[in-house]
Amino acid sequence: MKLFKSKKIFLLGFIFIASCIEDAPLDSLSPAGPYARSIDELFWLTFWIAVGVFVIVQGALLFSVFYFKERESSPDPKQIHGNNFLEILWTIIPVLILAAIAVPTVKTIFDLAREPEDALKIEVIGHQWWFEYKYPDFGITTANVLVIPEDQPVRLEMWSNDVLHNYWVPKLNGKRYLVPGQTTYLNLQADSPEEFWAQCGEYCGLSHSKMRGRVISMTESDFAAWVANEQSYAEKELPESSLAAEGQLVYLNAGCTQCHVIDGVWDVQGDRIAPNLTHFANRSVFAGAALKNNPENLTKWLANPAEIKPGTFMPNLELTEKEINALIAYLGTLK
Amino acid sequence: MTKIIEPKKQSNIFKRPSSETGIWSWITTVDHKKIGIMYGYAAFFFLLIGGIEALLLRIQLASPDNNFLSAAEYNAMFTMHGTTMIFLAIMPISAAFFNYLLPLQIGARDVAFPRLNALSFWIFIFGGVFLYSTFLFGTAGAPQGGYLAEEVSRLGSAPNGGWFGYQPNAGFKYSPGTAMDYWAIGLQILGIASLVSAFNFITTILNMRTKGMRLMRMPVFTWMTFAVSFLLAFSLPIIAIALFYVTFDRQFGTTFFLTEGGGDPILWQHLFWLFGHPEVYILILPAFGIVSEVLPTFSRKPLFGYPAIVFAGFGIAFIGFGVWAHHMFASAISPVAQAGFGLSTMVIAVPTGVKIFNWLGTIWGGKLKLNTPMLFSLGFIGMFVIGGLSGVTHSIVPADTQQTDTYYVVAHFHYVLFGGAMFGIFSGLYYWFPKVWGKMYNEALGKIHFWLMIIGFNLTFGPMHWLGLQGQVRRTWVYAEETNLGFWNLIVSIGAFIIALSILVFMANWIYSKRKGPEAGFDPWDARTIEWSIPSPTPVWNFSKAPEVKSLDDFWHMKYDEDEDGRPVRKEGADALLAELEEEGLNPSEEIVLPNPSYFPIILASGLPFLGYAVIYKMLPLAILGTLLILIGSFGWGTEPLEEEFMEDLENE
Amino acid sequence: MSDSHSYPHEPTGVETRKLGFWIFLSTEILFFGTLITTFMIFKGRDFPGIKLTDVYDIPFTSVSSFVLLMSSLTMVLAHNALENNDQEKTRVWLLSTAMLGAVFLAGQIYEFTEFYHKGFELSSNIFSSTFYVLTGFHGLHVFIGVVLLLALWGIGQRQKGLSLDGGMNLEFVALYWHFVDIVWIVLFTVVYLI
Amino acid sequence: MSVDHKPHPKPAQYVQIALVLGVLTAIEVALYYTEDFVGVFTDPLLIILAVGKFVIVVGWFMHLRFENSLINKFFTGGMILALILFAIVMFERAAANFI
Ligand code: HEA
Ligand code: HEA
Ligand code: HEC
Ligand code: CUA
Ligand SMILES: [Cu+2]
Repeated sequence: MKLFKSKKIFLLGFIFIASCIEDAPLDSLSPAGPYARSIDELFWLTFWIAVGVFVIVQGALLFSVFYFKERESSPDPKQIHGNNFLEILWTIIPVLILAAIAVPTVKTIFDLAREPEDALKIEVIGHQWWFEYKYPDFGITTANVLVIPEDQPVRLEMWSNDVLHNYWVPKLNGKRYLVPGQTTYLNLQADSPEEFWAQCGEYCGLSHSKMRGRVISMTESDFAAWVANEQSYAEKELPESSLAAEGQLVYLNAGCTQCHVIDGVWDVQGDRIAPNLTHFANRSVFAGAALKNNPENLTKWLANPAEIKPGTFMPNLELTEKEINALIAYLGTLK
Repeated sequence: MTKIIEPKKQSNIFKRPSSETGIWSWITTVDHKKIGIMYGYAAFFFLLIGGIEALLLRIQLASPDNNFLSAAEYNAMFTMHGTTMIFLAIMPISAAFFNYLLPLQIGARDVAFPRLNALSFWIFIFGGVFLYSTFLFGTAGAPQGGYLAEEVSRLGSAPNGGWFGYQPNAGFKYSPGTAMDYWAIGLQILGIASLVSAFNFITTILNMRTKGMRLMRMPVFTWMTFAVSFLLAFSLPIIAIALFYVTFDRQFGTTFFLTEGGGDPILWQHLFWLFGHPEVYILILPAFGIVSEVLPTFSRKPLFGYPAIVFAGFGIAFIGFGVWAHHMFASAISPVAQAGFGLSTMVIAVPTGVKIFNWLGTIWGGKLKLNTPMLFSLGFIGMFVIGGLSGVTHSIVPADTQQTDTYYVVAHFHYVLFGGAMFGIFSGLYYWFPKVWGKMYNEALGKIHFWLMIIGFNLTFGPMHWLGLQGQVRRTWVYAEETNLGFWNLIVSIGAFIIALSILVFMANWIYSKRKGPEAGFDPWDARTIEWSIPSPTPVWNFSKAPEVKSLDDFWHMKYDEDEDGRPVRKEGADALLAELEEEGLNPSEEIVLPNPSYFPIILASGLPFLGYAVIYKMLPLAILGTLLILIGSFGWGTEPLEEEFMEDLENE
Repeated sequence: MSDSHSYPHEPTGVETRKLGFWIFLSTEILFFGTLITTFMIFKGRDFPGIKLTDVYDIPFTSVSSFVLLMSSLTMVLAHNALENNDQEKTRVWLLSTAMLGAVFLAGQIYEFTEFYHKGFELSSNIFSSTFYVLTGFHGLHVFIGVVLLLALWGIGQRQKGLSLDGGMNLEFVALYWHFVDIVWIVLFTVVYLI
Repeated sequence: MSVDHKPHPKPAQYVQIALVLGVLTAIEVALYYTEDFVGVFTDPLLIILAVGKFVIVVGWFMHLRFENSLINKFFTGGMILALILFAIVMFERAAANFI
């Protein structure tokens, strides 16, 4: 919708944006999919009406202040107690304006709530403080980075494991809560392959601000390849006595398996309270997308998770530097 | 001189206190004016505390990934900031206005139940102290099973569940420790205070009006007090029960809002907002009332469409009960509910618009005197409309799902709360300053205050709209560098300090003028309502004789006639009349019976915090102590002779 | 009010204290409304554990409901007696009202202990919690009512006796007592019978 | 003293009213036990009976019938407000998806 974009430029000029506005990854005003777009149009419609009302009211206010300001010559004003016609007028006009906005609003509410046909179903489970994703059709469990096919509607079925969270990918749709004990739904659809930011909206405890996420939309073939890779185990055979193999031993012995799952390693079934690490190395971010996935950050994380995310459920396991390095090497093989 | 009947020595078990000056006179007072002044100072004190908390928030947010506060501290700060501003600053400051002005505006000697009034005040004080004692005694920590890098909280532990304490996050499992209990019980106590004063004000307005003060002759401020009292009376019980549930969940193992035992966290949202939305109108309607007094006075015109403004106020109050779920648009509610509540929310714009346009009608064609109160009232209109319009964009449900929980909402509610309620309150503080102190504030400082504040205010909260739309989420301790939100956040933080500066100017003006300001005279503004027909500062007995009201804006009509053009001309005897009024106001010709001071309100109120501690720490002795204080208070209260009986005794002698 | 007091009073024609008291009662509706709503919401849901219907003793509760209902009668008779300035009768009826209230309370305590022994504890499940909080909140009201009645009865023993004007008089206690009764009328139906 | 508009009933009338209340209660309990007969009508009937008792106590015992209409307005106003608000909450919660 070029038209609306241009109005946004106008707004930018209006607020005198310095050089620093490059791209805000959580910008709710640059929709990249049909759902977000329908919201965007509605917002701008309301916005311009509001601007109109704003101009009228502030105009009348400023005019009165300058024009009717007490001057030496000004006589005492006429004592007017009201005017029925005017009063009815300014009751009716807002009613009409609002009625005009109400129609598209209600329509959009129901459009957004409808389940799209042949949508891909994905389950989103909120944890303090990261999002877990499950693809029931493909048997995939992953975390933090949601991968979706481009140009195809996705239906998120969401609930929470602990407190309220609020799933938000500004460029794809509005927010929806994740509630313990109840399911909520949200549709997403992206126009083209791109990486989007997500963020938990609802205050959910100490590290709410670090409960972020990424959504990656892929072309159909890339998506298929991604699914195939996720469904397989990550590299199982590790070169003997390599750092990575050492890391695997640390992983198995330091207690990580109590909470984490790496499919194919150690025969745990079912869910654990922590992110599934099977294809950890493929994810660009970790720990609720608070950190980029690189050795430096991993070192910090493994050394003391609570330093990065206060309140986190992952303990400081008092790992030595050597163990950490080994673990990082191992985690790096989990493609 | 005056013939106030002093409480005489009584043969009763308890003597009624009789100090007229000094600390005891304040502690035992039942005089609505003294209570009003105490409300005002206490609330302003909390406003400063809440403001300092806000400044801490702003320092933390001034740059991305900042480490000025820890996560725990930040969360405690915004929770306490919101809670303090709403329950301990704006509500009691409105109560200060109600207390001081309501009896004056309806020509009464006091409120209907003076001791109950003192009780409300003391409960409020004890509630506030109880809530803030969490900084000394409270504990808070990571959710059960979670870890903290270090256990430091330099500020002490305060509640950290947000001012709306969403469950289950504010439950014991995810907010362990006692801080959240302080919050729940503290609000409970504060709620009692407001509830009691609501009964008091409703009855006062209905039953204490002076001769001829028909309902449709009451000043708009009185009308708004009336509406607010209804909102309080019908919304507080709901939150009271909801807070009971929270306390039970936290203390006694029930699961009203916890899914584990079949409870329902969304039910808390319903109950909270069933109260919470009427609450926001509780915060704004007093300001509407103040502005409706100030604008006509400084335009030298009557209020445009008085009946419409009154009915619109009640319309807002009434519809305000039916829109609560607009705070839950992104929550687990159905599209039908979304649509219904979206529409009902839009409807509120209509009566509010009626008020705005009628105010504009009032100043239109007037002779505007741009004194500080007027500036604040005009600023109020300008700023409140911005907040109201962003409120309307919230009511567009799909758009709100983008905006909710972002700084766009923060911008909205600071525009209505600060730009609305606070501007209105400042307007009122300047307007009635001469009435309360008999002195005039300093006009130049007042104007500096206004201009600093309106600039600082817009710098602080204007960019928040933009930040919110760019994706800055509320209640976030840090935001990532890559979100590119740093620049505007810095501006916002600078703005906050400009507001702080403006408030310092205000304080300086207040302290200086109260002592050294020029004598104000009793009608400095050539005002319209009867509270200006008595001397300033208001004598203890208010009106030396019950005034008889013949019309709306009675005082104005005593002074002015209209010529054939409809322009006011000062009556011939006006000046003489005024002189006479002042003379008579200072020297009552009748015996005056004033309600007697009492110890018992404060004693009764002091029991409540002990009950609170008893629940938190499960200590029976504290419970007994609290109950005892309450019993002593109510027994003394019940057996204390009332004025009437007292008068009878006197006559019998 | 003394004559020297030039202030006009009560333009509404309703006595000030009475007006205040009725407003208080109006808001009590919201208190109990919230409690009842919670109960109804959870009643419609499935939950694990013991159910209310497993523990009810309808005949017993019916009798105690009847007792409370009749206490409203004795209360109104007390009021009536005082209107006719019959101090003696007033005291008798007051005391009987307090006694009936106490019987109701005793019944409730018995019921709670019974339920408790059947494993229906405050925090057994959401149903037991709502039940205890709702009926307990009502019980607390009854308790306060009984205390007020006894206090009135005590005041009535004094020389001056009781009267219908002045502070916390019989009329308000009566209103309060009837209010507690009507709440129970609703609770009995909503909690036990439906 | 209150300014009453109509005379309050006599003790004998109060006793009659109480009798009616007692009978209504008996019917309620009876309905509970005959639920299988009465079927779907039980609950509505029970509610009607409760409302009836409520109105009788408020109207006669609390003298609302005889009071100034102002009081009446407050009380019924509070009532109606509560009913509407809470009905909405109940329906909304009944429509939620639980897992
Ligand atoms: C003083 C307090 C106050 C006031 C007066 C208002 C007034 C309004 N509020 Fe606001 N609101 C808050 C305080 C207040 N609010 C607070 C504190 C929150 C956040 C709570 C939290 O989450 O912590 C909040 C949040 C909030 C939300 C939830 C946002 C979210 O969390 O997602 C919504 C949604 O609809 C909303 C809407 C409105 C509307 C429609 C009005 C209307 O009353 C505004 C009406 C006024 C006008 C519209 C302007 C004047 C009218 C005209 C000039 C007429 C012509 C106009 C038109 C035709 C449009 N408010
Ligand atoms: C009436 C209510 C009110 C008022 C007046 C204010 C005033 C201010 N608010 Fe407040 N705010 C709320 C109500 C209010 N707020 C609420 C309800 C919330 C939501 C809480 C929640 O999410 O739970 C909130 C949340 C909130 C946030 C969001 C926090 C978050 O979501 O993470 C921010 C952030 O900038 C903020 C900032 C400010 C600022 C800078 C002011 C300034 O205007 C403050 C100005 C005042 C001062 C600066 C005081 C002056 C101090 C001095 C002059 C110093 C004197 C010193 C001595 C005497 C020693 N507020
Ligand atoms: C007591 C539970 C627990 C144990 C033991 C534990 N973790 Fe974790 N781990 C977690 C939780 C919970 C998270 C998610 C934290 C968050 O994002 O807020 C996590 C996150 C991680 C992540 C980031 C995953 C992602 O995609 O975001 C890595 C990597 C990790 N843990 C590695 C380890 C290693 C290696 C060990 C053993 C040395 C270990 N964990 C032991 C609970 C645990
Ligand atoms: Cu999850 Cu905020
Ligand atoms: Cu609201």
